[in-house]
Amino acid sequence: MRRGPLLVTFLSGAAVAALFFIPHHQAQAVNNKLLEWTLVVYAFALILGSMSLWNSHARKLNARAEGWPFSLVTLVSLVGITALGIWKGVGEGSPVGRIYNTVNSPLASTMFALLAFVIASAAFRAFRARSVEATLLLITAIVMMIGRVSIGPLISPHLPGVTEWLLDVPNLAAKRAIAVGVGLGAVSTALKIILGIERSYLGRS
Amino acid sequence: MLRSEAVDQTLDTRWFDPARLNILIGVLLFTAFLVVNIFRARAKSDLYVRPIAGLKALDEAIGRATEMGRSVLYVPGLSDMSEVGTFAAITILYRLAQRIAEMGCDLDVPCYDPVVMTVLDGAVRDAYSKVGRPDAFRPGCVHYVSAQQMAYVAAVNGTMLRDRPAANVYMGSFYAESLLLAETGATTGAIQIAGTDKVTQLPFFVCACDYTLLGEELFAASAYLGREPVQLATVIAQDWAKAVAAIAVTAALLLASLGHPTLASWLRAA
Amino acid sequence: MIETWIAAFLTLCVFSFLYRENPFYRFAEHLFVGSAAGYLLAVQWHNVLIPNVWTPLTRGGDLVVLIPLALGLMMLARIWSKGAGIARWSIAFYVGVYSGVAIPGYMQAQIFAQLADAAKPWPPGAAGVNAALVFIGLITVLAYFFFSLPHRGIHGVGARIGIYFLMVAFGASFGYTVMARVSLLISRVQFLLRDWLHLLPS
Amino acid sequence: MTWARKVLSIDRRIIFLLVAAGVALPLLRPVNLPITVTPRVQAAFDAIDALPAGSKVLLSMDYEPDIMAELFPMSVAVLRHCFRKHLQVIAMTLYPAGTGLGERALRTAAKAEGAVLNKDYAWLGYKSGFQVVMIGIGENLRGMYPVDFYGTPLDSIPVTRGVNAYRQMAMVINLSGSSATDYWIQFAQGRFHAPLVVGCTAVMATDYYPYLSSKQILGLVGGMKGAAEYERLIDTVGDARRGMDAQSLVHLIVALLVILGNVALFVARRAGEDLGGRPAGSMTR
Repeated sequence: MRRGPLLVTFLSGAAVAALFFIPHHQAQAVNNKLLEWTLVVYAFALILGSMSLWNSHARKLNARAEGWPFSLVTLVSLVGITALGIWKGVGEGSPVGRIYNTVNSPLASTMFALLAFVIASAAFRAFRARSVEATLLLITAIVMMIGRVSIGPLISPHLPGVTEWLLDVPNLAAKRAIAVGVGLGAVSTALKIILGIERSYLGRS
Repeated sequence: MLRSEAVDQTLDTRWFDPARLNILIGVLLFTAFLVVNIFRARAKSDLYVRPIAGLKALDEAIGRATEMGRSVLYVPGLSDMSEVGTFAAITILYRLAQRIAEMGCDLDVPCYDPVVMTVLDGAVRDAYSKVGRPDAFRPGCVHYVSAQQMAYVAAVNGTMLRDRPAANVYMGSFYAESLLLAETGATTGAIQIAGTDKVTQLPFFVCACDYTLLGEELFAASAYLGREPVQLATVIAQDWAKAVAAIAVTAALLLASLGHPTLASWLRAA
Repeated sequence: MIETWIAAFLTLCVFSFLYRENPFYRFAEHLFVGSAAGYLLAVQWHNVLIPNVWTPLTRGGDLVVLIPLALGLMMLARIWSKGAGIARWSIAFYVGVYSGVAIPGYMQAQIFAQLADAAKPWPPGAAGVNAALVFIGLITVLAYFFFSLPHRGIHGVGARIGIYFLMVAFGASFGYTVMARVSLLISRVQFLLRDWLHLLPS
Repeated sequence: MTWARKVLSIDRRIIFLLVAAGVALPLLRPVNLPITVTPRVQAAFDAIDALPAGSKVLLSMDYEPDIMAELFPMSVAVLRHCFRKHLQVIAMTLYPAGTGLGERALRTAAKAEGAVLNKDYAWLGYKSGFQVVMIGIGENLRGMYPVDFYGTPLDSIPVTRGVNAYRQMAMVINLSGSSATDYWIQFAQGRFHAPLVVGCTAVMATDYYPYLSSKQILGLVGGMKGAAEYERLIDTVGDARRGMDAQSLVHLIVALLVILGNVALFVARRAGEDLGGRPAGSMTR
C-alpha cells in the first residue's frame, strides 16, 4: 500500500540529490522543474489548510460555542480577503495590498513588539543564576546587552571589545559545532527518508 | 523560455563536477555508517543511547492532563517539511498520540504549515488505530491555523488562555514565537515541555518551560522514544560521523601546521 | 488617514493583551488569522497557480504541468478521510524533493565548509590562542552532543567544557534577541507617537 | 515579608510599564548617544565599497512588514551606499508582502542619491519558493523572472541586460529575518560560489559568526543596531540611528531587572523564606 509513495520519495529525492553533482545544463533544467512542482503542491496544500481553518471555525459557529462571534470574524475575513485578492490582485496599491498594510502588518509587528515586554518580564522572573551554566549564560547576556549598544563604551571602554571576543571565540565555536551537528542530523533525516527508513510522514501502522 | 542574446551562452555540458567529489564521498560514507548501524542494531538490540531528561516528563504530563480532564496541546514547530526539526516533531507526536489514545485525554495540534498538518493528521490517526482506539480520534484535533507566524501565535496564545490545556508540548523548529508561546503557557500553570534544534530560541524555552531538549537532543529524542533499533542506529551513525569529523579536522589541522595542507584543502574544495 | 487610525486601533488591541486576555485582543486575533490565511491563498493564486499551472497550460499547451497539477489535486483528496492514501503520493514527492535538496546543501555549507575552516593552521600570537579556543570549543561541544557514550571519564570532562561554551553562545543569543525585540518595539512606538499622534517630527 | 520577597512577587505589568517608558522617553527627548561601528558591519561596508563602479549586485530583501523595524533602515542604507558607488543593483524579494517594502526602500534610496530606475537599478519583485528561486538564478535568472516587477522584459532593462546568473554578478546581498539566509549561504554561495554579504535581524546575527570566519559570508549587518552603524558609515541619519537611545535605555533596564531578580532571590534565600511557586530555568531540567 505504501510501497508506491515510498518509491516516489526515493526517486525524487535521489534524483535531486544526484543533480547537485551534475552541472550539465539539461540536468539543471530538470532540477529546476522538479523544484517548481513542489510550489504547486504547496499551493494546493494551502487550500486544504484553509479548508481546515474554515471547518474548525464553522463548527464553533454552528454549535454556537462560546465566543462564536469571533469565529465569524475569522470566517468573514478569510472568505472576503481570498475573494477580493483573487479578483483584484494582491500587489501594492490593490485593495488587498492596502488591507494588508493596515491590518496584517500592524498586527504582526505589534505581536513581535509584545516580545520586548515579555522578554523583560521573563528575564526578571526566570533568569536565575542557579548553576555554573546558568550563571555563564546570564553574565554573557548582560555583557552583550550592555556592551553592544551606545552606553557600553560609556560604562567601560573595554566592553565592546569583550563582546566582540565573546562572539568571535566561544560563540563561534559553539555555533560551529551546532552547525555541524544539526547539518549531520539534517543529512541523516533526509537519507532515512529517501531510503525509506523514516516513514512517519506517510503515517505508519 | 526567454533567454537574452547578450548573455554568456557557454552552457555547462559536464556530467560530473569533480570539485564536488569530497561532498559525494561524505554522503556515501555517511550512508554507509547508517546502513552498518542498522544491521548492528538488528543483530543486537541493546545499543546504548544516553537517556534524555525531559522525555519521562512527557508521560507525567499526559497523566496529569488525564487526571484533570484537560487536553494536551502539541505545537509541532513553525516550519515546513524541508526542516529536520519538523520530522522529529512528527515522530514524537506519533509516539505521544499513542500514549494519549491509551490514556484517553484530549489532544489539540494547531499547525502552521498546511503540508505538515496533512502529515500530522495521518500520523495521529495511525497512532490511535495502532493502540486499538480509532474511535477515540477526534476529527479536527489536528488543524491548520495560519502560515503567518504572528497570526499563528496570536491564535495559539488565545487557545492556551481560554482552553487552559494541562500540558503544552513544543517540539520542532521554533523562531521568534518561542518565548511568546512559552511565557503565555507558563502563566496558565500548564506543564511545559519543549525541544528545538533552533539554538537561538533555547534560552527562552529553558527559562519558561519545565523541561527542555537542547538542540540535537530533539533528534535523539525521536529515536529514543520509539526505542526502535533502526532509529537508535541513526543516532549512533551520527555519532560516528561526528567522531570522523573531529578526527578529520584534527588531522587536517596537524598536517597543515606541519606544512602538508592536502587534507585541509581537500575538505575545502567545493 | 483612516488607515492610520485603524492600524493604531489594532496595535492597541494587541498591546491590551499585556494587561490580560480580553475581547479586543480576541477580535484582533481572529481577524488576523482570517485575513492572513486569505492573503496567503490569494498570493498563491497569483504567484503560483496562474503562472506555473494555468498560463503554461492554456497559452503554451505545456502538458508537463499536468503532473504538478495532478499532484496538487491529489493533495486535496485528503478532505475525505478515505483520500489519505491518495494524498500520500503528493506528500511523498514533496518530501522526497526537499530531502534530496537538503543532503548536498547541508553537507557542503554546514559540514565541509565549517570543517575546512576549523582546519586552518593557527596564526602566532593572541589570534592563535583564540583559534585554539575555537578548536577546543568545537571538539568539546561535539562531545556534548555525542549520545552513544555516557558522559564519564575524558568524554565527560569534554562534554562539561562543551556545555560551558554552549552557555556562552546561548547568552550571546539572548543578548542579541533582547536587542531585536526592543528594536521592534521602538518601531511600533515610533508609529504610535509619530504617524498617529504626531508627537515626533517626521 | 522582606523587601526581597516583595520584589520577587511584583506584578509583571509593572515591568511592562517600565519597558514602555524606557522606549517612549528617549524617543520624545533624544540625547543622541554616540554610535561605534563594530568590525563585522565595517567588513560588510568594505566589501561593498571595494566593488568597482558599474558592477552588478543582486540584492534580495527577504522580509515582511513585521520585522521591517530592523531591516528596512538597513535596506535603505545599503542601497544608498550602492548607488553612491555607482553599482548596478538588481533587487528582488522572496516574500509576497516584501514587494511594497522593497519598492519603498529603492525609491527612498534612489531619491536621496539620484539613482534612476532601470539605469541604476532594476526591481524584479516577488517570486515564491526560497530554494527554487536561489537555485534557479544559478542557472537562468530569466527562468525565474522573465519580466521585472513592472512587466518589462529583462533584456529591455539596461541593468539586467547580459545578466542571467550569479556568475555575471559581482556580489549577492541578502537582507533577511528568516532561514532564507541559510539557504542563500547553501545555494548562492555554496553551490554557485557567489560572494555574499548578509544583513539580518539581531536574533539571527550570532548564528552566522562561523560563516564569517570561513568567508562564506563577507560581512554581517545585525539588526537595527547594525543598520545604525551602517547609517553612520555612509553619514546619514535614519530611523535606526534615531532609535538607538531607546535601545540603550531598555537594554539597561532589562540588565538591571536580571540583576535585581537574582539579588532579591539570593537575599530571600538567605532569610530562609520559602519561595514556593514553579521553579524555572536551570539547564539540567
